[in-house]
Amino acid sequence: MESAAVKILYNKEVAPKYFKLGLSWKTPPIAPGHFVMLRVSDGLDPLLRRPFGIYNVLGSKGKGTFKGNGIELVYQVVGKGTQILANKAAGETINLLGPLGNGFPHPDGSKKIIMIAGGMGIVPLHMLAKSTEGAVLLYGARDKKVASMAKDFKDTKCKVKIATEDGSVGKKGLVTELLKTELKSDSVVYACGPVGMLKQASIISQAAGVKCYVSLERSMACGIGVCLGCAVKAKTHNEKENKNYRMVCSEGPVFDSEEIDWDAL
Amino acid sequence: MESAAVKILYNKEVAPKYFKLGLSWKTPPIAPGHFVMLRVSDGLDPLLRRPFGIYNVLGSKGKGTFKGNGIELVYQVVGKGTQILANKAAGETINLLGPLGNGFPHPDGSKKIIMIAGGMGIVPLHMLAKSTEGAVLLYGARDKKVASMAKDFKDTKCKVKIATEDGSVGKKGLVTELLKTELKSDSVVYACGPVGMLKQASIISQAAGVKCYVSLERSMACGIGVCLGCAVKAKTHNEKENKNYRMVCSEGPVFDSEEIDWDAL
Amino acid sequence: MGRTVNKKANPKLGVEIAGIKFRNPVMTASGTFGYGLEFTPYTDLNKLGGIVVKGLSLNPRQGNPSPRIVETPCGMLNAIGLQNVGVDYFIKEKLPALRKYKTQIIANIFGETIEDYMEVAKRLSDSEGVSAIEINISCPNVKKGGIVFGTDPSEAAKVVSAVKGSSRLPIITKLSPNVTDIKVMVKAVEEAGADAISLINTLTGMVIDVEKRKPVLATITGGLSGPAIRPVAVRMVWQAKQVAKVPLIGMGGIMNARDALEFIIAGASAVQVGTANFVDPDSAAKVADGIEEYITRHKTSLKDLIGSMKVG
Amino acid sequence: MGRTVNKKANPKLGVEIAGIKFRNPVMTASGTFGYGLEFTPYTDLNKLGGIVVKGLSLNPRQGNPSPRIVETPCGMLNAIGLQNVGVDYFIKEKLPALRKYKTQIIANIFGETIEDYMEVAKRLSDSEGVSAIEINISCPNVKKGGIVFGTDPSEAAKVVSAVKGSSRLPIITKLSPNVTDIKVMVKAVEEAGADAISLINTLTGMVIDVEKRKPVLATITGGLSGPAIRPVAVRMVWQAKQVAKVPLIGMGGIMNARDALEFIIAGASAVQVGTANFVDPDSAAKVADGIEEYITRHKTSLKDLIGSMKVG
Ligand SMILES: Cc1cc2nc3c(=O)[nH]c(=O)nc-3n(C[C@H](O)[C@H](O)[C@H](O)COP(=O)(O)OP(=O)(O)OC[C@H]3O[C@@H](n4cnc5c(N)ncnc54)[C@H](O)[C@@H]3O)c2cc1C
Ligand SMILES: Cc1cc2nc3c(=O)[nH]c(=O)nc-3n(C[C@H](O)[C@H](O)[C@H](O)COP(=O)(O)OP(=O)(O)OC[C@H]3O[C@@H](n4cnc5c(N)ncnc54)[C@H](O)[C@@H]3O)c2cc1C
Ligand SMILES: Cc1cc2nc3c(=O)[nH]c(=O)nc-3n(C[C@H](O)[C@H](O)[C@H](O)COP(=O)(O)O)c2cc1C
Ligand SMILES: Cc1cc2nc3c(=O)[nH]c(=O)nc-3n(C[C@H](O)[C@H](O)[C@H](O)COP(=O)(O)O)c2cc1C
Ligand code: FES
Ligand code: FES
Repeated sequence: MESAAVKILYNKEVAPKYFKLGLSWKTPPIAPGHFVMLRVSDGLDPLLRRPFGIYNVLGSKGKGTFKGNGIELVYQVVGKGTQILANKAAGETINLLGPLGNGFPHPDGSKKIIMIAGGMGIVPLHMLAKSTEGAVLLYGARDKKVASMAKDFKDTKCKVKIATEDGSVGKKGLVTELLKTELKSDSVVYACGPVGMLKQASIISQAAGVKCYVSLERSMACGIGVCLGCAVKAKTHNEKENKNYRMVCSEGPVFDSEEIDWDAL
Repeated sequence: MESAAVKILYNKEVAPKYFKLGLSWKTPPIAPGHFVMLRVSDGLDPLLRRPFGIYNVLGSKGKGTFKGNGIELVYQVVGKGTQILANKAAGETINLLGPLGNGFPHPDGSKKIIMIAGGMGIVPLHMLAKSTEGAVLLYGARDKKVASMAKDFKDTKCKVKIATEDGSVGKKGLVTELLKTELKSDSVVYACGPVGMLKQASIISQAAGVKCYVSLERSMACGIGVCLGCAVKAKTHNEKENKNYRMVCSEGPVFDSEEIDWDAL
Repeated sequence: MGRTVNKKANPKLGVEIAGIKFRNPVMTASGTFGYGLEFTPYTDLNKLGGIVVKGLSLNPRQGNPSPRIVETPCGMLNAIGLQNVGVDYFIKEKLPALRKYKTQIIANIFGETIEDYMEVAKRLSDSEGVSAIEINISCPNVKKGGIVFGTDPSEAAKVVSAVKGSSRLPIITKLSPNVTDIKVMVKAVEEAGADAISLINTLTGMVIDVEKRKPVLATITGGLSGPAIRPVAVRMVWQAKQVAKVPLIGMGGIMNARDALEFIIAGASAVQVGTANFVDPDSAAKVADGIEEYITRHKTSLKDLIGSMKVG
Repeated sequence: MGRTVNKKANPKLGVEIAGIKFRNPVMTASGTFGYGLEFTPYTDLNKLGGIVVKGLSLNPRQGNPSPRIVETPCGMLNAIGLQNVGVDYFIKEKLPALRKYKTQIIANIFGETIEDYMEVAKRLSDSEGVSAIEINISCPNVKKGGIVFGTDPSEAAKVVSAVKGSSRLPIITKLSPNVTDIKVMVKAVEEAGADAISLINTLTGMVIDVEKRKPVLATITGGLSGPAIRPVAVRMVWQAKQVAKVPLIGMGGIMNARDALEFIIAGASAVQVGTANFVDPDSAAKVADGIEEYITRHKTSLKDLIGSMKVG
């Protein structure tokens, strides 16, 4: 965990409003599911850092955890912070805090891995795919252009099945429909994407008696567990600290889906 | 007067922290002394526009007033707004409000024109120099690098005498010392620069019974006379509107130096 | 945001407040739009629901020494000191040109004594073209040793009922945010006869030049406006709405239609755009266009939006 | 801004408040620095004058439902609901590691009844390593039907004297800015026995999601912090200084040394850095370095700077 000013290697639009951002950074060990917080502006507006998952560790061939000389992020322009980010050019520096959070529990090899991603949820799963074998990725994308990101999985040993909202590639409809057909009793599910999708994935998995890990998103101020802003309600009570809430930044972003009180989300 | 999104033609550092900014703009008629307000950021911080004098009207050979297809500004990086401006590149657009204010009263030819500039005060005088003949510019600059801007006056019919703080070019010391030697009873003085210099120029001119016009700077919010923020105290009372204050943006920035209550500045 | 051309008022955008019909709920805030005419090179005054002119006093006022403004993070402080041309000059020199526009003209007034307020209100009532009076009570009461009318409910009520008694025009009372409980102020001025309530005026603040170790403003403190204060302003409008029976006009940091909609959804029947006019002199018209676009997109009307915030 | 390496405290930077010696006037604000230890990967705790820990209550608290935070122009709203581990857990699990650092540890406390406040204060006094107690009075008094201790001078005074009576530690009282006249609050808590006063806590604000027509925060309103509120905070510290006899600790939107110096020049003996810790976890240490640089450059001392604002 460190706070560092890092250089932008590239910042290119790979699909409309989707950017790949390469950052030069001699990384500490990074696990799939870790994220970073970027300060998109040196000014006071926007004031807070923005959280982004890690898509790739550059110059590393690690497994489980990765150490490299850079990272690659993928982000979608949705508001003013990501818009400012999109305007940055190679060579500029940006301040980064990370790696943050807890990654996905590393699969022990005994189960069949199903990854399910919605939209930007593909980001941490790409790292996971790189450190596992024989997994399948179910990828729900808005359209063909976004779905084209799946080609990045060619360098992983992972099969990809796509669902698009408009039916332009793969199955037309929701990616959770793919999960229903794919799920076996010896599966383990790793999910990242919009809350609605995660909740569905959780219900489907629990019904099948299968473990499902979800990576959650929440508005964040600090990213390091101190502001207590990114709370999600848990079903289980933490006895030691006597609390019902979990901090997504420091106790997550990956949780066992059974731990989460989905109705409170 | 208009509010327009204009394209940056160039934005180059001509001396350390001094930039020339070319803007593509089909201008309304512009007189020497007019200024524009630029919105340096689309975001909320900095919130207010920043005022800048007009150094050149591009593609115009007018006299008195100028109409062209662009303007050139010269600015010094002094704070966060000008720093953001310095980071902009050719091709980007920027929002401009202008031309604003009242220019210098056009010399009627009966008097010997002395222009006196301190630092950035050279900006509006450059325009004035272009529309007059036989004038002399007394230019007080920090050092040689800044003083080098005087070469821009080669295309005007105007003699330049320089004073630098460090003595690296011209006379070492204050430019107001040059004024003392230059001033004749048939002179008229046009001054722009730091308040201290303007006050001195005003005192020297008044002692010699010579008219002195000064271009003032003041923090501005609106630039169009409505916020009443840029007030300076006048010596004379405006009977019609029953007021002692003058708005630098709409009633100035050029004033007859006798009108100003220098002790209140 | 798409601009629409000047056209007949959209009935879904209209609103009636204190008997005045506004073609849309967007006005410009006092002190930020001069006397309106200064903006004709940059915007179409006919696109505005209303124009609230710079605060008027009985006699012309010189205002405060300079510096009077300073920028702050996402905001600005002003200490103009209510410089103005005086009510008579306004009626004679500004009003005739202003009333030619299809927009409601609201005169913002202030005084240092209750008698001042009454006299200004009387003169405005006798003139033609003013639709309503907005009372600025954020002024020190010189007779009461300088306590501010606007932070004392009983003093505020006195001003309101005195003005109400001196004028045939609808009275909007503009509240100061520098109070512990805005609801108390709302009730006080409502009972005193306010036909509508506008809020918020500026929050008191200051900036120090640390190199000189002096306040930047000549008057030490000034009024904070701009987007920095918007969360406080929206909160106060929402609180006011819990108790108010008269319509509310919300303001504080509105830069665009989204911001304005926060106030309307919180309970304001109309909004005022202030500091944004300095950043973009066409702001208020753009806000009106943006609200219209929202109303069309959501197939709703202004009436249905006012106070429509769902809780829980 | 140049960073200095960890070294012996500069005597010109030291300050004594309520008998506690701070190596420099920079502390971290409650609720923005956790229990301090979370920041060790990013900053050197030994560079801080003090650490004010997250507000502690008698029993652990769950806090509010989510969403709890939202960004605003140059600021943020929070409605954490004072989630915390409880005073006993803090003393047992956090304090032992924390007191190893060369920085003063201040425990921020709150309660829903006066008895709660007293009991928390008592347990902290009995433990080792806490230098002072900061009382957060911006909490609703459940026994008094939810009125906020911090906006009623007599309720605030009751809390302060009760805590004072239950503890041998110096008492800092932290004031809410949501009041008409901060001077009244200053006098009330000072007379009740406060050894120092810190200000300001957050301004109440709200943000509405206009597409959903719902408040963004689950609790509707939250507390506004960050640079947006700095002009209000500096003004209140300056006003407080007019009447305060005890030392003041200023905060609200401090992002760098220049900002901190505004508070000191206005009258604060020390400052707290809050929201800035989220933007840069090394902020507070950088503020301390910057103040030292200023003091060296101006050949002055902290003591001479406090309240040194020249007027006129
Ligand atoms: C752990 C984590 C990992 C993420 N990884 C990625 C990623 O790899 N790629 C990607 O494109 N996006 C990712 N996001 C979402 C991303 O942080 C938001 O899209 C971004 O903060 C929006 O900023 P903005 O200024 O453009 O939008 P605005 O809407 O202007 O942001 C306003 C505020 O809302 C918050 N916010 C808005 N949307 C979200 C969101 N979905 N999640 C959290 N906070 C939000 C912002 O932080 C900010 O405080 C991640 C979020 C989290 C919490
Ligand atoms: C009529 C006029 C013409 C000007 N022409 C030029 C020019 O041609 N070239 C040039 O380099 N500068 C010029 N200036 C000064 C220029 O506007 C300021 O240097 C600039 O606004 C500083 O902005 P900043 O954000 O970098 O500095 P900051 O210090 O961060 O600005 C903070 C605030 O102070 C105000 N401010 C700071 N310094 C000045 C100043 N000297 N005058 C007015 N406001 C100030 C800013 O507008 C802003 O509101 C002119 C000013 C005026 C009033
Ligand atoms: C420069 C300036 C002058 C103002 N003058 C007045 C005034 O004369 N009367 C008044 O009631 N309010 C006055 N105000 C307050 C505004 O009308 C408005 O209440 C406040 O600025 C908040 O809105 P905003 O954040 O959109 O600017 C003034 C505000 C500014 C910035
Ligand atoms: C997320 C968050 C949590 C806070 N929690 C507390 C708290 O527990 N007790 C308290 O007295 N103040 C609390 N505060 C208020 C801060 O200590 C401080 O008074 C306020 O944020 C203003 O300073 P700033 O603008 O530098 O953040 C909290 C502030 C934030 C942003
Ligand atoms: S973002 Fe601050 S605790 Fe998670
Ligand atoms: S800047 Fe607004 S009146 Fe001059």
